[in-house]
Amino acid sequence: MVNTRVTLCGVELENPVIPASGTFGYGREFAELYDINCLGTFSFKGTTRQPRFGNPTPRVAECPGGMLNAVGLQNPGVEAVIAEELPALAKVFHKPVMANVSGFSVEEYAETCAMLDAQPQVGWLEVNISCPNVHGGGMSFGAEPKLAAEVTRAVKAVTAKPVIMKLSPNVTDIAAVAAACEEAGADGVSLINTLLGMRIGLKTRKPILANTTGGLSGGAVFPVALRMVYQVYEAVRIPIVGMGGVSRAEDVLEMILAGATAVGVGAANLVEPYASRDIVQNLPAVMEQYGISNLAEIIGGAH
Amino acid sequence: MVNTRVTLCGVELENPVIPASGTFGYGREFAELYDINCLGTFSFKGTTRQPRFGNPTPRVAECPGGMLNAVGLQNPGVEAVIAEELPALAKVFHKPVMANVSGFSVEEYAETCAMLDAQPQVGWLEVNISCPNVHGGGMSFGAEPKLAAEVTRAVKAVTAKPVIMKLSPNVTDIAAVAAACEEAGADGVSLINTLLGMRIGLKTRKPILANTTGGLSGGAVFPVALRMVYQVYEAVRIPIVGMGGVSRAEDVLEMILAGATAVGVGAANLVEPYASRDIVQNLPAVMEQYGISNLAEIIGGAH
Amino acid sequence: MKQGRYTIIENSPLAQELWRLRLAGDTGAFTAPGQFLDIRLDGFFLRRPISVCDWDGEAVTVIYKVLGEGTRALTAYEPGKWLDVLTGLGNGYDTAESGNRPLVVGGGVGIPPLYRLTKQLIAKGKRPAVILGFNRAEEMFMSDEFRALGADVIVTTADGSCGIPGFVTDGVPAVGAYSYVFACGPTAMLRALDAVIESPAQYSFEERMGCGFGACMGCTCQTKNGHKRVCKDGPVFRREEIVW
Amino acid sequence: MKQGRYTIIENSPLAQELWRLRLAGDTGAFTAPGQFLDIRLDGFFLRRPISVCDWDGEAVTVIYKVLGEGTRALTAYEPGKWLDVLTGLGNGYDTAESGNRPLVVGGGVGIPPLYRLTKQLIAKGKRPAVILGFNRAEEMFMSDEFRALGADVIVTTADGSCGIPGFVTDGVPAVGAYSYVFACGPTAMLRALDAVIESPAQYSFEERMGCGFGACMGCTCQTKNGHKRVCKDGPVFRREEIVW
Ligand SMILES: Cc1cc2nc3c(=O)[nH]c(=O)nc-3n(C[C@H](O)[C@H](O)[C@H](O)COP(=O)(O)OP(=O)(O)OC[C@H]3O[C@@H](n4cnc5c(N)ncnc54)[C@H](O)[C@@H]3O)c2cc1C
Ligand SMILES: Cc1cc2nc3c(=O)[nH]c(=O)nc-3n(C[C@H](O)[C@H](O)[C@H](O)COP(=O)(O)OP(=O)(O)OC[C@H]3O[C@@H](n4cnc5c(N)ncnc54)[C@H](O)[C@@H]3O)c2cc1C
Ligand SMILES: Cc1cc2nc3c(=O)[nH]c(=O)nc-3n(C[C@H](O)[C@H](O)[C@H](O)COP(=O)(O)O)c2cc1C
Ligand SMILES: Cc1cc2nc3c(=O)[nH]c(=O)nc-3n(C[C@H](O)[C@H](O)[C@H](O)COP(=O)(O)O)c2cc1C
Ligand code: FES
Ligand code: FES
Repeated sequence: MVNTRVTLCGVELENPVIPASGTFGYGREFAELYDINCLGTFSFKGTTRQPRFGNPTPRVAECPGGMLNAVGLQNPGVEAVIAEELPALAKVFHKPVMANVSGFSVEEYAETCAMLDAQPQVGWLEVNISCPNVHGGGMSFGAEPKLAAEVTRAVKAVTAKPVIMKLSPNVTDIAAVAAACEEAGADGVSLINTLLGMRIGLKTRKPILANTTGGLSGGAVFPVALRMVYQVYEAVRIPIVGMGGVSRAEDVLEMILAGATAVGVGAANLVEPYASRDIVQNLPAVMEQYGISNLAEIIGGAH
Repeated sequence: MVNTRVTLCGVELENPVIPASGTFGYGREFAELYDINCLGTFSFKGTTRQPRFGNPTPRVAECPGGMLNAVGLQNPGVEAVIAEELPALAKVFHKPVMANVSGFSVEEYAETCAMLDAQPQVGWLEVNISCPNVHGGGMSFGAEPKLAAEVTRAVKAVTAKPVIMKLSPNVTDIAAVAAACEEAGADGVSLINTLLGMRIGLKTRKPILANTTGGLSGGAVFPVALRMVYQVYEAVRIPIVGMGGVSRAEDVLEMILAGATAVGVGAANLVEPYASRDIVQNLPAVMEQYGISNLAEIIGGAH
Repeated sequence: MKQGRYTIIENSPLAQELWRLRLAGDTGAFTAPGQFLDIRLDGFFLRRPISVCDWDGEAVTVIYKVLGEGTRALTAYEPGKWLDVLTGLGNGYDTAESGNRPLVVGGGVGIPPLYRLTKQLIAKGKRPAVILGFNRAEEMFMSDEFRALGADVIVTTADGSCGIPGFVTDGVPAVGAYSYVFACGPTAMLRALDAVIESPAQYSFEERMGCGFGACMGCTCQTKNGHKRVCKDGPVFRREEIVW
Repeated sequence: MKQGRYTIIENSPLAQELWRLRLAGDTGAFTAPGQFLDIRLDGFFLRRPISVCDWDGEAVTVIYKVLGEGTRALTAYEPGKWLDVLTGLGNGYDTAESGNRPLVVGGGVGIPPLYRLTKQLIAKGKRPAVILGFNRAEEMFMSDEFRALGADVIVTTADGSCGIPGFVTDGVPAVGAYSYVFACGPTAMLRALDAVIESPAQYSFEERMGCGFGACMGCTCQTKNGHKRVCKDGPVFRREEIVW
């Protein structure tokens, strides 16, 4: 029997598999398909202080080996999440959930996080300073170590829960941003969010996405994500949630060897609804195949 | 009859298809396969002042929808290129060729470019300030607008030929680097070079590439490349050579609509030796399919 | 929703660039006409959503147009091959309030889902009138099948090469009185139709989709009842909730 | 080099995780034993290089081991399907100086290309001795085919379950005198062999490849004669030029 347990910022996970924010809603749709308690945990849809419609459609486009999305943080707002989504979730999911938070100002991040801090169901706050699809905010916080640190400090000041900063890959030096977050008190970092990309329709000769650009995710980004996890592992001591293009148990192991403590699964959930469950189920056999008996022991093993 | 002609920095190309540096050697291997005069031109292997062996092997790894390479600028050095490769090329290729140059100091770039400036076969100098696979050089020039401008000025001072600066995608703001190059006198920019990535072998639990990281190219990077071409087009007035993941005539059109004047084809040549020739052959029919009669007219058409 | 393997039992051309695909497998997830399925194709990242034209206990039929690369690739798939498909997606049409003389209006590839709808309306003893709109005679398909169900069928063609010249809206006057409207087609057609009809109605919409089952918010539209996902809360919406 | 479509006429298991693949098509690009071909597989970006085991005017045979995902996927390909293949890659062995008693040494999946080599040596009237090294008896393959060619065959197994216990180097003394060595196998085997043999030799090397035809510099190695591409200048190198 292999051991798939890992400890993420002091909270133990049965396994490292975490459906990534924005690809798992607030859990409802997947709970209709399978018992989502098999997951390590999941990160719920990026939540903001106020409800948001997000961007106009088309919001998705296909790419070789991946997809673009420009959803633009559609969510019902933190109050509705607390009043409706979390109670509904409690009925089907009995583990701490990861709360993904976005904002357009430092104060807004702090306010939303403070409200989620009061929810016993929330195990971690994942603070998204990297969403590339919203204008006048989001992106810039993750592009600058100083701003990233500022958000980190503001959030840490209002919560006792572990704070995981979600970083943007659209930067020259992601390790520097990660280090700034650690220095500012972050308990962990998660990476990568989507790579900024676009597609143009040849019939219309215009960008396919109404938002012009969108975030690339799926298998295409896996090597970039892996490299960033590897680099960040050498720059910080806090745990890393690695993600980007993971679709199989083998990818989970690669991420963990690169330095991830837990592993996010995003776009794969959208095209294979059972992807996260299947990864959880296959993980022990794949570990055995490669002679790994205790997952926690191989974190960062490729360094 | 459609018109595929474009003018790149004052030199007319029969068509916009340019095999990208590092994937077409100095033309020999492909000249054995087909008449390479069908191409717009091609960019030869990144050349340095001194001969280089490059990195240890393994230098390549496979990824979903693409590949990593860490060749590390293996080349015989500019003197051998002038003495052997260019004369051999003259026998099989009767168009101006694009000379791709790399270096480890501003002086070295200038010196190599000055030597190539004296070669009548050379139509353009493509100055690679973005190779991610060499330590202690390359990368840093393309990551900083100031350094990029410095290399541009040094090269412009020693050549009368058009200078095209080849930019790195591994930056927060590629448009700023492009603008700095333009300001410093560049006649064009080409993008993107490879995205830094890595893979880990599960059997060895170590990075697959001897160099640890390598550059991702192939279809996987296409949406990122397209977005960068689109952004740079809005930031500069000099022509753009767009590349990254192009493997079909349709991709060429998308790149041109995004703002490219000419289009590089890289990794596709390696897995489909006839890829560039096939793209050239298919281009007119695909243009007709989308009602495009004159390629030059749709440059930047998606803006 | 169910995920399953479905074996191709037919994949054949029907009209210009239009193909009929029949898939054998579990059809238990379909509960209403107007639902759709979502097909995984080798070498393509996203699934392809296609409305269900009809189904029975063993197989489901869809009709697809060759629009881009995925549907082009699908035409090469041969009987015997299996596909990974999500079935029973979307809400589908609610026929409870159709009245006795429902008007069913379809344009182009919006027509297939209306086949099962019309069949069900007739099975419930209704007398549907059907308007099918095409660009030109060569693109016509399924009008005979609708007639064979026992529906009154009016065809319109934009170039006048068959039936009433013009758009589906030009066919409406020929119907006379109707109790309800069910429609599917391009948004421009639905909007034009909405401007001329005078009964309650349900329209089916298309949108680019990430997941097809409500998880990604890729397909959201604004309605008078708030944000709705075309894939899960739709693709069928009631006339009164639509924000054009 | 030629690129072409090759139809699978056989794809069957031979030994543990070892498959024989026969491809019908133009074999005109092959000029020497030890050359290789490069196969495009659906869903994989890079081609897979495999040495040629034998060929005739109509078809080429290769033997491949299931090592990773690509070769695993290949096992599912059925006769009748065609593959996109580059043929006639690499230099191959030069048999001009073999002498009368060449020694042919192969380890594991290094063995297949030596089959054609041995056949050609025998056709030229030479009397090759062949040493085939395996890990254990269950992994053995092709020794009968080599014997059927008329070669003297010595088998070694690392676990001693068949033939001489040990490595291929442990088989060398049993050969007696030899005029030349041709070898193919893991680099560790070649290096060990190189330490014990006393004649001129040619060794075939493996390297991860980007293109397989000399364009990318992905496979370069250092030799005493400068940088060489394993795919184009190799995969066979002469003993004296190798830098271990
Ligand atoms: C609920 C629903 C029901 C549909 N029913 C039918 C039907 O019964 N028959 C039929 O022929 N078509 C139907 N369509 C449209 C069908 O999904 C598209 O024609 C198809 O996805 C095009 O794929 P492609 O690979 O050929 O095009 P490409 O342009 O190559 O596809 C690229 C991407 O864009 C998406 N896309 C492109 N056009 C559309 C579109 N019009 N709608 C949604 N996504 C699109 C594709 O799914 C893919 O993700 C339906 C769409 C939806 C949303
Ligand atoms: C000149 C040459 C001749 C060869 N001849 C044979 C032969 O006759 N029979 C045989 O079984 N094998 C042979 N090999 C090895 C064969 O190429 C690999 O086993 C195969 O590529 C593995 O592919 P995979 O998808 O199963 O492995 P994966 O590990 O999934 O492949 C990932 C990538 O790494 C490459 N790769 C992995 N292992 C090797 C390797 N050992 N050598 C080169 N590339 C590798 C793959 O080609 C692919 O690009 C030869 C290799 C070379 C270079
Ligand atoms: C449709 C979609 C919506 C997303 N929304 C969010 C979000 O709200 N908050 C967030 O932090 N990340 C969001 N992401 C990013 C993912 O959580 C993940 O970081 C990224 O997709 C890379 O993983 P993948 O390649 O496995 O998809 C979204 C991704 C997708 C595909
Ligand atoms: C094997 C290989 C070697 C490369 N060598 C160089 C080089 O020497 N100089 C350079 O400017 N770019 C080099 N590149 C980058 C390509 O020219 C191109 O910018 C990049 O691969 C993106 O295009 P693609 O996705 O079509 O391959 C190399 C790429 C590959 C795959
Ligand atoms: S397509 Fe994902 S929510 Fe509708
Ligand atoms: S593999 Fe490309 S040069 Fe050898």
